[in-house]
Amino acid sequence: MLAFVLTLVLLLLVVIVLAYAERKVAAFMQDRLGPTEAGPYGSLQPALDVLKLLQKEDIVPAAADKALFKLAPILIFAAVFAGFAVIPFTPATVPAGIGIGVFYLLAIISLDVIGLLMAGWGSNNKYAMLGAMRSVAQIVSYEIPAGLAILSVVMICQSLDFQEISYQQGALMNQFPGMEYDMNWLFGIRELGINTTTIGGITTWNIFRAPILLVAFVIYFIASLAESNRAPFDIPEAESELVAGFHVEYSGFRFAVLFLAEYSMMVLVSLVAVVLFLGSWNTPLPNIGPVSLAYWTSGTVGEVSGILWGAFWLISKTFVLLFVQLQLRWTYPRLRVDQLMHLCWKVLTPVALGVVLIAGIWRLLMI
Amino acid sequence: MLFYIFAILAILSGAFMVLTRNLLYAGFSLLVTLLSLAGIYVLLFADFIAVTQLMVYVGGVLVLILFGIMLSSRVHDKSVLSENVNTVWGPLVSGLLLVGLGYTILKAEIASLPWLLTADTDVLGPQKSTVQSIGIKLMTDVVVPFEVASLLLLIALIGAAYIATDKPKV
Amino acid sequence: MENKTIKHTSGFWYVVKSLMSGLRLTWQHFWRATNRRTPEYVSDENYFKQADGLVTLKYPYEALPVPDNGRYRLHNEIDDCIVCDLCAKICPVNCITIESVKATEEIGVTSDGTKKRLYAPVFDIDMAKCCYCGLCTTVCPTDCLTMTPVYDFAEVDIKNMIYHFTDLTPEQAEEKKQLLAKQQEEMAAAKAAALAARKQQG
Amino acid sequence: MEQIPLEHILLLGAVLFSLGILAVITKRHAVVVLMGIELIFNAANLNLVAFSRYDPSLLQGQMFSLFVILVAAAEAAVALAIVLRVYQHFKTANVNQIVTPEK
Repeated sequence: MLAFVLTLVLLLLVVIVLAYAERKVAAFMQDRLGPTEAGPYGSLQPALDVLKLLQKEDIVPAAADKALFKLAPILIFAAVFAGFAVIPFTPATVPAGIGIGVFYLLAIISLDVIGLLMAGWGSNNKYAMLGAMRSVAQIVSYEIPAGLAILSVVMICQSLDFQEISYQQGALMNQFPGMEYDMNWLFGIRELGINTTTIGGITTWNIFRAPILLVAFVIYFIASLAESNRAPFDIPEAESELVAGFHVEYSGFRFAVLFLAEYSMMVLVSLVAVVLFLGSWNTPLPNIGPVSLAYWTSGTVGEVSGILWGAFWLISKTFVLLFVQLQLRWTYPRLRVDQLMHLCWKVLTPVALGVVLIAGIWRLLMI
Repeated sequence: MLFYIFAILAILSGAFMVLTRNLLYAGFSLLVTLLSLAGIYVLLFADFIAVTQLMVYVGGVLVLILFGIMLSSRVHDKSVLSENVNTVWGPLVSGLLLVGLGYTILKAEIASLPWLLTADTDVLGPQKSTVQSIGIKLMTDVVVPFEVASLLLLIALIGAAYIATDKPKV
Repeated sequence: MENKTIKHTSGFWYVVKSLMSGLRLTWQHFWRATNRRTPEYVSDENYFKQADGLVTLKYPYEALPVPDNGRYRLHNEIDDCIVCDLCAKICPVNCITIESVKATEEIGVTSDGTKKRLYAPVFDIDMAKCCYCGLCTTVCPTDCLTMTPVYDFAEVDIKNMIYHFTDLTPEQAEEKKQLLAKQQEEMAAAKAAALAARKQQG
Repeated sequence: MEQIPLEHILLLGAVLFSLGILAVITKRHAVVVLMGIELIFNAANLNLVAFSRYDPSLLQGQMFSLFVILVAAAEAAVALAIVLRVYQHFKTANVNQIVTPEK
């Protein structure tokens, strides 16, 4: 219960910061100022936006399917929020450390799809319906390259547990129960004979200890943009053609929940990318001889220092990825539907299959 | 106890699925049934099966079904409503089935079967998960069914794509 | 113009390069966001040298200066107005309403020496209707109707967009009207008396 | 953890199975019939998983149910493709109205 509340509060904070960052980053990239009035540099703007949404009238269209319309935002948010349960935030804290976390995460995200269909149908609006259909088609399609990219990580790490994968990517590896004698080699190739187990830092991140995962990371990142309906894959809510996609009819509190779910999805996919590819809560600084930067910037597992350092690294890496998402939104034009499907099925999926194959071979080099 | 909550939820939503005339409601109540069954699988120490249930049924089959409903009914008239037929002997047959099955199950006194009493029920073992043993079994004992299943999936994929494609009229 | 054929290049590295160049562009703009445009007059030598950085001005606090001879809101200097009604006649959108009352004697002299013989109990300009053509200022014989550089005069109530320029209170206007009526009565009486006197003579 | 009595699980499976049969018999829309079949699959799966608890080293029930889920997915995909095709041809997905007119 405590984990639930903590995660929810943390998520709300991150989403509010993200909503502010989105407006500011968008403004700066377009040579504008962004919000300036509410609070210093407009920093209270997202909080006020939320307050405004909560005060607004909750409109349920007369022709809508009332039950489905009301249930959908809750289902969408619940599906996304359930995904956070398996994310390890620090070396010692993970809300629900289940052994098949990665698989669970992939499954729970697909629940989101049902909520989208529910919202689209319940609104009884052609734009909402079209938006929901597009959104679902897109998410279901892009789950495949994303799943294959994650699969290659799982093959390298030999685990479906997020926390175990996290420990493998740092100097604290041997402190995880069951991995006391495991070792990391430079680029994962044992033949090179360079042991990086105690060097840690960036040299043990997944994209570094098995460089093929860099390709997997790019594939996952592109697919995750599509899964969270972000530009340039935002055809489900293409303003110029569909008004707002599946959430056209929503207002007030329900819209706030949908908005929260959308931003939570962005945070979630970035968190997963960080945990699986970019070293999770591990520090990027390696130990160099007597200068043990990695240990100095990791704290002690289970103590306050370890929690703070872990959370700091995880959240800062996540925000770097989120910034890239925002930048992509203001850089690239929206893809057409056929281009979207072409990219998914004819480019990303075959490449991801190749990556899975190479990752399997790479794993053989690692032992 | 958690199991009974899930069981009641599954039965109620299953019953609602059968009783409701709205196809969409039937689909969404099937969702609740599938989710509560996934919960029961977790309670039965089958975490991998539970997540697979979520992944395949909820993320795949149910989405397909909902798409099927939406594509095979006109949105703006009442065709998401469907009539019931065989309202007399349908419930009769299934009721008789239920009574027969229930009678058999209760009469069989399964709990006192000798091989069940001696069976070891520590499924999870030290790894706290069935993933490892399922993975090993997929690559050893059941590798032939596994490969055949992948072939079946491929055939189903091609077949479904072929059937659903609009063929140019000759 | 030179007829250049567009070269369609493709290939993996070309795609990567073009994607990267897009990112570089937005990044550059983001990076230069510390610079801001300064609210400078167009004749300032810095005006055209601010290609980079944020272009937004926080309007109520900062604004680009307008020229001294800017022609926006109308203003009537009622002391100089001889209530000739020319502006109301030429106005293409009829936004000027003038009523006049003859004065009983000369009221005064405008700043350019014209004699004023009319009171203006009503001199209204509806700025909500005004199309800023400036015709009224050209025809004004005493140059009392001018356009000022004030451009920010938005109002919540559209009735406040009607500007009243008269210097008479309603009571004063009534008084002047009665004076005029009295004078005209007297004049009519005098006229009638004169007519009667002439008849007697003739 | 407390053991769930096996009978209760089997009874739940029986109830879901009869509900599935009921849906298949009484419903006229092809997709709902398909949903009833899915319910029957799930009832069977539940039994398999329940018995698999007593087979910790082999997990045969879980393996079997894994394949059942897999086959159900394949079956649903093909069945829905057929339903769509039928709908395009007959302009209805009602199983009772799908009759080829005799010439």
